[in-house]
Amino acid sequence: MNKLIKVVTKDSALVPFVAILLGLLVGAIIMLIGGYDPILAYRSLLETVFGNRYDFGETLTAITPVLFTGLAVAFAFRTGLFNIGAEGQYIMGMTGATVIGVTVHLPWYLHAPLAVIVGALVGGLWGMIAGYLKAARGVNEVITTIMLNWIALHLANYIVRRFLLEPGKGRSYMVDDTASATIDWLSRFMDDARMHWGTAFALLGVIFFYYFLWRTKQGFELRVVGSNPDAANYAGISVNKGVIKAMFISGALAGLAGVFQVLGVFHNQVISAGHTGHGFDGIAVALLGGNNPLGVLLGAILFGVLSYGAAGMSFGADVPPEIIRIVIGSVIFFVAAPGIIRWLLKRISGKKRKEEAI
Amino acid sequence: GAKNNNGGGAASPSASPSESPSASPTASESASPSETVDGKGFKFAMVTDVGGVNDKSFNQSAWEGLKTLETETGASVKYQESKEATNYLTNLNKFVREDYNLTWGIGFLLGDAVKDAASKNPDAHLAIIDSVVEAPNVASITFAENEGSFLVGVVAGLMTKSNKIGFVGGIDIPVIKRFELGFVAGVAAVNPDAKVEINYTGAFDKADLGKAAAASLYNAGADIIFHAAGGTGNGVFNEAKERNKSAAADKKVWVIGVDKDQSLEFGDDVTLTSMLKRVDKAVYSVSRDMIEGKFPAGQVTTLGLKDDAVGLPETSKTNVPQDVLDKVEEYKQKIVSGEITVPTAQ
Amino acid sequence: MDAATIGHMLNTAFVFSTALILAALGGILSERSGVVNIGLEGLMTAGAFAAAVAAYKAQEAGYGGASPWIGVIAGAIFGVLFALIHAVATITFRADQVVSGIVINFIAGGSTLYLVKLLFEGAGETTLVNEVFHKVKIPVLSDIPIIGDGLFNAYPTTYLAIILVGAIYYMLYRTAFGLRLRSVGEHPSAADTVGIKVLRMRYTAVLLSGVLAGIGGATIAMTTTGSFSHNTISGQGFIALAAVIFGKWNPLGAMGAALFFGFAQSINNVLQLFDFTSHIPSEFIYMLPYVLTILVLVGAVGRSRAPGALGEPYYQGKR
Amino acid sequence: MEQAKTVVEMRNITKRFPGIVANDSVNFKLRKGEIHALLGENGAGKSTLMNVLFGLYQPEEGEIFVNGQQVVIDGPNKAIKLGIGMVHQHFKLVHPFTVTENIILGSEPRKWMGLAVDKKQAYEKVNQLSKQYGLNVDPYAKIDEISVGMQQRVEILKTLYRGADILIFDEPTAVLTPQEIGELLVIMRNLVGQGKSIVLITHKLKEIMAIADSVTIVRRGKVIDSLPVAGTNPNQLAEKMVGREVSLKLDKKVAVLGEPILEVDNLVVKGRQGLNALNGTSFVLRRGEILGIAGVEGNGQSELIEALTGLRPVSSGSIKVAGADVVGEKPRAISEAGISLIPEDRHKHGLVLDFPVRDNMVLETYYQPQFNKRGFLDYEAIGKHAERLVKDFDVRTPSIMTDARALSGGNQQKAIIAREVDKNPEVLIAAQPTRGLDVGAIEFIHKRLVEQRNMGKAVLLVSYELDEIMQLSDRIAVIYEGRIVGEVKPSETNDQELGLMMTDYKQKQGGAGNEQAD
Ligand SMILES: Nc1ncnc2c1ncn2[C@@H]1O[C@H](COP(=O)(O)OP(=O)(O)OP(=O)(O)O)[C@@H](O)[C@H]1O
Ligand SMILES: Nc1ncnc2c1ncn2[C@@H]1O[C@H](COP(=O)(O)OP(=O)(O)OP(=O)(O)O)[C@@H](O)[C@H]1O
Ligand SMILES: [Mg+2]
Ligand SMILES: [Mg+2]
Repeated sequence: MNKLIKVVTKDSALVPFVAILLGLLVGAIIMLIGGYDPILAYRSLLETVFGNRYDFGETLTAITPVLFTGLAVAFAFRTGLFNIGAEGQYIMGMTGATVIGVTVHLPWYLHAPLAVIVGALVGGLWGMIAGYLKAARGVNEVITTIMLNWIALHLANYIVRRFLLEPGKGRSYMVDDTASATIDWLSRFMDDARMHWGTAFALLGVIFFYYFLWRTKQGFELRVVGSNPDAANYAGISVNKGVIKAMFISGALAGLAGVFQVLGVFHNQVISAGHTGHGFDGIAVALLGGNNPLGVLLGAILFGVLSYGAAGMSFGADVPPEIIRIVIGSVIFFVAAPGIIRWLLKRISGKKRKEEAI
Repeated sequence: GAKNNNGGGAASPSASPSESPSASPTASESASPSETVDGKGFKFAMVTDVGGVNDKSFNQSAWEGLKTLETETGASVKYQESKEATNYLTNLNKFVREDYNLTWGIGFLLGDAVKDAASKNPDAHLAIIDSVVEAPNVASITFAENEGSFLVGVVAGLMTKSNKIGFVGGIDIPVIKRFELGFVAGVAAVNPDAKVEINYTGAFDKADLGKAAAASLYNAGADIIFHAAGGTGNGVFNEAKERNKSAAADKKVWVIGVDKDQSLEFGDDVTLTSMLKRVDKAVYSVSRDMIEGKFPAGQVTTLGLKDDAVGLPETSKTNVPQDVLDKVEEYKQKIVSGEITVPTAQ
Repeated sequence: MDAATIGHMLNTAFVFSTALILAALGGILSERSGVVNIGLEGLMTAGAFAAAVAAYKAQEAGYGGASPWIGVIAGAIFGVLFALIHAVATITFRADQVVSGIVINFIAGGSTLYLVKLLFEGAGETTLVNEVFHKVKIPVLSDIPIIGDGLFNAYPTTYLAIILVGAIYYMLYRTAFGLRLRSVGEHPSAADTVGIKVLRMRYTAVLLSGVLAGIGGATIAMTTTGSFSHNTISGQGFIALAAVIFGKWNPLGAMGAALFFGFAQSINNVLQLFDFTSHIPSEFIYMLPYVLTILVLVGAVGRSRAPGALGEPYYQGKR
Repeated sequence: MEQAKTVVEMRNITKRFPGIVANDSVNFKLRKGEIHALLGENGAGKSTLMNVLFGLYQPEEGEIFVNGQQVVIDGPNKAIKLGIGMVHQHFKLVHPFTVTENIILGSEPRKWMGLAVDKKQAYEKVNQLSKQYGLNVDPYAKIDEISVGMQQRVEILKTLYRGADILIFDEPTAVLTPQEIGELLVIMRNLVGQGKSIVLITHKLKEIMAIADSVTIVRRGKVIDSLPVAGTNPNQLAEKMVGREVSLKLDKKVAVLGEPILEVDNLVVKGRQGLNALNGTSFVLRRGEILGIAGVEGNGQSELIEALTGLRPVSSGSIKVAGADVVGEKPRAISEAGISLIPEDRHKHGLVLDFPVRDNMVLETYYQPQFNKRGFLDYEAIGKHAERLVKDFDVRTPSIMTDARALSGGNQQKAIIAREVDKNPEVLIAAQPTRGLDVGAIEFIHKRLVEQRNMGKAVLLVSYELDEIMQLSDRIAVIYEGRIVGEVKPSETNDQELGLMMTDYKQKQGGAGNEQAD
């Protein structure tokens, strides 16, 4: 993973920029092959996102969950853990918030915070299972988090169906208004877009990520554990505790994504047939951002803009929105393999340097 | 705050469980207008759930309804696919904000989104399939799947040789429960000795689970399976086909399809009949009502046997003997007249 | 539970497991050579897509029973194409292997659906193929109680998968090629100093993983779905990856893990047939395979040891 | 050595790495049947030159002649074909493989039309070679299970199996015990006796004097001199190598002993395999002394270090630091009780290579008040601290923000020593503190250890190098199979006696279970 961390920091800021351009270029070429007009498509995409207040607000709402899950995955990466389970932690966080939102009745200043805290805790605990199994039993977290994603899906469905179901609807009761995390004045300002506090919390998450890992003792410990667990042991830092702690924090971040989808966007939880994909998208966002908090923020913005804009692209230019996944994939690819970009740049500029190319 | 519904992203359920790919009876055949209406200048739109407009299921069916409307009346029509649950509301709003005359939300997953769009835009008109939205500017269309399922239950009850019948459901949610309860009641009405084994796979999109579920049901002695499981049902068909390849004639197994005439897709060597659900017809006729100024705003329309919105396809006669079809017709009359009340899910 | 039921569960387990086994074998080859392959999901997607399209075209062109085989070959080819991206990125350009794998998943998911829409006039799913694989009974053996139905009444692809497990096991542990492949994944510079072409070896392994995972995806299209849509492959690649690790990077172990998983899945359906299970919420039955997998992992002693150089790009002079 | 034929000649070899000329127009000649030593500081370019000869690096300039023919060695394959074999500084062995598998890798005997590896033939061949050269390895053993010395023999066998006549040994003795070194020297003579020619890279002047025929000295990528060993001496060599006078003899004041600070009593500790690695180890360490633990690798040294620092659970017995029992305490508590450790493996245990030097300097103290401000790490204070250590301990690094990975081995080691010494411990445990370092670096580190002792601290030196033990220790405890089997003063013993105690203590009078101190 070390290489990954350096990708963004080591190479010039040019690389991500060129990567985005190249990714868009790949998308354009594929559109041309399919007989679509890439210029029209990208213009529709941008118009959709920046065209009016409503869509811009909704784009922010689309960025929020992947920013959370991106931070979650990146946080675990920093501690040397590959958390494929953000999806399950997202679902569990969502469920925790729904349970509180539906079954508990409190004034707003208690209700919403309680729902947020419980959701984050439940997500964190769900992540901690994988951390504990790794620490105590040496079970590879990649497997356990994959399995826990499925378990979370079915467990959440059970909880919704058994305890929270609104008759006749395939979903829970609506959460109480007191648990809502919407920002009504901002929504009105944004022409009824679903603005909620989650976006602000996600930004706080970025700051937390940075301060916690680089400025606190515990963060220092987690980074040592992630970078060299043997040295951590020798330095008197408990690797096992670090693993569990990191998975808890990672899970809580992913859980918050789910929390705010319920409290800020949907206000209920459906019996779900499959995964939403926000957790998996978080992996992509983390990688796009080189596991740097700022990078993750930029990655989430890019991801959110492209995903939300994709709808407009198919609306305005009839381009299948799947193309956007190819574009995002290509961008990550070029970010991760800066060698390709340098190689390409060299080809283009025609200069041949004597040193080893890559 | 804004209300919406958060179904699964890449893999969310369609309320309507079939995704059988094939050319089903086109809307123009069945939903043909009695008199011509001029719809020029009218704009209609629909927003799909995450299944997409070519899901070969109810989204597609709805789109066919709109396209027929376009041909018949000259109205302009458009659709927007939803990639994930958060898009439901934004997509609906896209049309509402462009002053479309009527915007459809297809599928129960869009219920909350339609409600939200309607309350924020009281001048707009919206309609929803498979869900009830209480708003003065929304028309809600639901289907009495239990009635149609009752009839295919009658077929199954009369035609089973083993007295064991299977039901494969997607997820245990109210819509699917209606299929199950109607079907079980239909079987019981004509064949109290027959036992219906229920198997919910927990997914609408996992053909492998459907296949495995069908395999265990057939292995346990069932000879007919009714599926209400969307793409999962493809696995049920594949398992049946496979068994029939090698089985003796008297050991043949059957599948009862759902939503559309699935014999057109999977062939009539395995498809006994199907439980049709005419979303195209509903979309067409309500949209047409709008042009004619008869839009059922604020009303809930439940389409059942009496409207021919659910039931068996014509092709059933290939495999279902006439005496059975007569029985089906008999029960249909009883249900329409109210003599029999088919249980439904709550 | 009677013998027939158990035999039947075994049979179902194999249906589930076949694709997992094939993809896991691919994962093993790639990772044994030192290249993490988290892109199995994408490679399977590519394989399933290609198989559904090719078999459909073959069926249209009148190839009849050969169509599914043509599908499998197409699946292998497409798997290789996507694996090539992974190989170029990780081996030549030393991109992070995890990132590249995720990219493969992204691009495979997006581009196959895009192609489906182009090829099938906007449809989200390929047209159903009627010429798919059918189970083949092996005479005599299939009459053995329990295992007869369980093992010897299976799809040709299942037999293929089992044969490949044996073949790859043999290749890894008995042939010079296998020795070299493993050495490249354990200690590439050691391999380099005895004249083994590390990069070429890794390319071979990664491309082979594309072949195998592609075939794995193809088997799903050619046995269970008969078509390809966005959810034909939904998570199987990750389960296969889990089987690689669970099986300790050993073909036999991975096959065991895949079968275990398939078996846990088939218990699902059998359980629903009993009356006592009606009291158990169905969701708990759905969870069973995943819970069992974790429990077995927790119970299994010893951490699995990944190949020594897994995830590390190699270049000469690296220390 | 009479005028033997030249088997390798390297002319004007230049090899550059980004920012450095590792070999600057180097000329090198190897004659048949000789052992030719290559000497130089860390980073002088020795390994690079030999890697060029072995085809791992391509030189920018220069020519290579093998047996009089000009050749281009574009890869190890080509080198092997030319009869060149290399035993690398860091062994190139695949650990989960067996000895035989490692040896045959890349040129496997086949059967069944090339389909399968002919293991039987392989084992026989390995056995036969092993006998012929007196190497005595078990062809069936896994690399994981054999000692470092054995691993090296496997490396030698690998070259012989490929028919090498020209053998390159890169720092072969850095990792060996004195016994193993002795055996290796015998093996090398044996090889030369059978017509092989050998290049030997080493920092140990004693070995050069003992076995080499000629020596070539490199400094900063350039050849300083090439001369027959017969006409030189260690001091002269050291001076040529470093470019200044080096004192090979450490001057130490007489130890001023204080009260006991570390008391280890009857310690029993389980090893990795679950067997007892320490079997009732007892010793006492006083302030103001350096106690050297001598022993053959694998006799419980690692476990002793781990037990003392809280990294390994203790089955029974006691460890007292300044009178307080620390058994069962966490590593951090023990560190705070005054024990510091310079670990054996600097890359694995000592440093976080991807962290800047600055952060590595506070790896064990980051949580202490002086490095924190209002709950956050105070990077200003940490930076100042790191700058001071870098300066005091002459750690050569471009800046404190440079990643530890980029430092040379010697400077990495200096950084660790700076960190541990600065903790001002009561007891400093130094495990193999100079492994692989050149004489200049060794001199520096040794001085620092003695300085600690002179300040009244206690130093526990664990080393497999007898020279280091003899030179530094005030007292030597010999460890054998998890027990201290004897204690001697360096002035009252010699290599032979120590060597005997280390291998078979029973021949030494009354040493068993010795508990008395001093
Ligand atoms: N792969 C490499 N990439 C960049 N620079 C290198 C590389 N290998 C060696 N160098 C540089 O070349 C110089 C010579 O290194 P080399 O390993 O040959 O030294 P050495 O004489 O073998 O040292 P030591 O005694 O520590 O083994 C080093 O100072 C280092 O800066
Ligand atoms: N891959 C590399 N790229 C660039 N510089 C390198 C690389 N590897 C080593 N160096 C440089 O090599 C120099 C030290 O080389 P080297 O590792 O030979 O030291 P050493 O004393 O031999 O260490 P060791 O004890 O680990 O053998 C340092 O200046 C370092 O910057
Ligand atoms: Mg060297
Ligand atoms: Mg060195």
